[in-house]
Amino acid sequence: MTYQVKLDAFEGPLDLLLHLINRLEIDIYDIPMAELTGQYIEHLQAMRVLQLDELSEYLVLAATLIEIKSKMLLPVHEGEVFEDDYNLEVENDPRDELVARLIEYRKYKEAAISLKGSAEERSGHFTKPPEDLTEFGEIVAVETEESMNIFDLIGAFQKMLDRKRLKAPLTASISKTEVSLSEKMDEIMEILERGGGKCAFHSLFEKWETTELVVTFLSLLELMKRRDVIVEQHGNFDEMTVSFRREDE
Amino acid sequence: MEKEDRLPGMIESFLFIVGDEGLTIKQLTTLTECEESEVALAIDWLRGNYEKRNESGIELKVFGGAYRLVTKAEFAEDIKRLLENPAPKSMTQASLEVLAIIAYRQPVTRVEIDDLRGVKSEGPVSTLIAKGLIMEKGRSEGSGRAILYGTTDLFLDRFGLESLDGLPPLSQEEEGEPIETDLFMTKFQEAFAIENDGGGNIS
Amino acid sequence: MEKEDRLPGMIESFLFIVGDEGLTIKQLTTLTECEESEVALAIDWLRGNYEKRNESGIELKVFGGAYRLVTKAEFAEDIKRLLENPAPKSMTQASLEVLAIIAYRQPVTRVEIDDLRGVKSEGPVSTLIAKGLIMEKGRSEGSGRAILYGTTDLFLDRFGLESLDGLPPLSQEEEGEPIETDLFMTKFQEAFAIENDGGGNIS
Repeated sequence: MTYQVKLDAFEGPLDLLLHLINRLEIDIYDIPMAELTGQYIEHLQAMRVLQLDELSEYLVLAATLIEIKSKMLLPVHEGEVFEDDYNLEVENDPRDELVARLIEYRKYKEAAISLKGSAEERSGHFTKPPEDLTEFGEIVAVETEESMNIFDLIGAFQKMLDRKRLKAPLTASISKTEVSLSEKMDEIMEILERGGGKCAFHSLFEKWETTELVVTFLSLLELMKRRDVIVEQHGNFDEMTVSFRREDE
Repeated sequence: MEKEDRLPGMIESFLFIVGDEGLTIKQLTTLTECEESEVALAIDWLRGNYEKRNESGIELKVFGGAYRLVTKAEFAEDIKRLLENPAPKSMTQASLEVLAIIAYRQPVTRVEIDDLRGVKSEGPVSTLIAKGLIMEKGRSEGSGRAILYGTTDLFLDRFGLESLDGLPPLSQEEEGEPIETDLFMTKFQEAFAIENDGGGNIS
Repeated sequence: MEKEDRLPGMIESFLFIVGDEGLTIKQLTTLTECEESEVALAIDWLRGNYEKRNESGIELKVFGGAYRLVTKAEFAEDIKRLLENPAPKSMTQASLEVLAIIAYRQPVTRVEIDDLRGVKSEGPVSTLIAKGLIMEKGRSEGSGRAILYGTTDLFLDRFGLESLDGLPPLSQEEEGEPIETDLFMTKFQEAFAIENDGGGNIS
């Protein structure tokens, strides 16, 4: 049976084994070792693409499977069994340890799926960045216990990046739809028109939004490049003025 | 009496100000200068009120012990549409597995995680640290003094859990096939089918 | 019809998320994909509702054409307590955020920190200096000659680090993708640098 598997879809040998058990509709509590071992090794052969160190982990389990299989093939010689060992012999199925491992692993695999679900649900609830409290007064420097560690630091940083992710695109998407470079250039020309051909440099930058400031500035540079406007400053700290470029210049 | 009347509004204003930081009931008790029981009552009242006003866009939730105001899930799609940014990449299966093991077994060493999964978990562990979801919680008693890992408050927040007690119980093995397993296997096969059709990566 | 019913809640959730920046009616019209008249109606309804619920801690206001959710004036005094409180988590969080930015991005100016966080970081920066965790590490090349901050040896000591190389790496995602605003700021600064070479001071 040829079965195309994308092997990197497996998280490890136990994962592969669980997959096989499911596909072959095997009862996990009564694994036919010969069949499973055969299938497992067949898959390993297709796995040559894997890196060596990854492969080694798969090989370790292959060895375990073969060991279990051979133990099960060994005939139980009645004579060699001590009477009081009888119960032990029954309980000591060579597969027990493997089954226990698989079941334990499967528990966490399921838990991982449920965790993923809760993360998705949580991501549907958005919140807001903390308000800037400076308008309420000076923030008192608070002495905190110095029990913080590097992991608190990482947590704080991650949280901030999240917040940024939430905030930046929001303002960007709004300004993107509202101000393009060419629109802004037209707007600047209009302002100049209204101001009798000139205006103060800073008056163009009264909007507070970063992206809009940038667009305004880039528009201005573009207008200067096209020689539509000129920016002048007389003294070192004088107000700069933007004006139409005169024809005779 | 008058103070009590103001309490829900005061709490609401505090929660609004701190936004995604949230506030614990202890912090709220200090800030409102009220009894913890009064605060708890006011929170319940607020929470109930948000639920009742079903035209409301926000609600009160508690994640990792911190109360916060959040938008209602029903507006998630609208908000995502306006955010326009790709949602942060969802975690890989490997990271989720490691995270699940740490969440349920903490404190736990990397060797134990490796053993449970049957593969090395170095990569996922450092990814989880970088994401602020797990942290060092001391060292084991053994000779190796191996690092013990546990989950962070950020983990609780990110996964919408009130506390670690809020983790769903691990499936109990019963005789006969547990339903969850089927569900899990179905999901896995679906993923697999997609994988086979599309040829893309599952990660 | 159903869309209309959802409109006030949707607007409320939008206004909640944008916080102190607020949204104009034009932006809300675009975002909700509704008619301006519908939006105006929904806003009126929302506003009336906030007024009616006099136990509410927040209300809807218009400043400079932008609608914003704000806390009610009657809680201003209480909110001040948020500034003085011995250990509100948010204050610690702010300091930690700033410290993390400085640790990972040093040397870094306060403007860069503000920009990354989207809020002013004056308070946390001076707290961190007072605690001896960060210090001035020179001045930036730019026109403003802004102070560059870096971490101190005490920082390494407090956080149990041998050297800065001992900082765990942040997840690659973050490193790889430049945040949009950063890109803009870079462009902005480049543009400014050009301007400066040619002309006088911009301030």
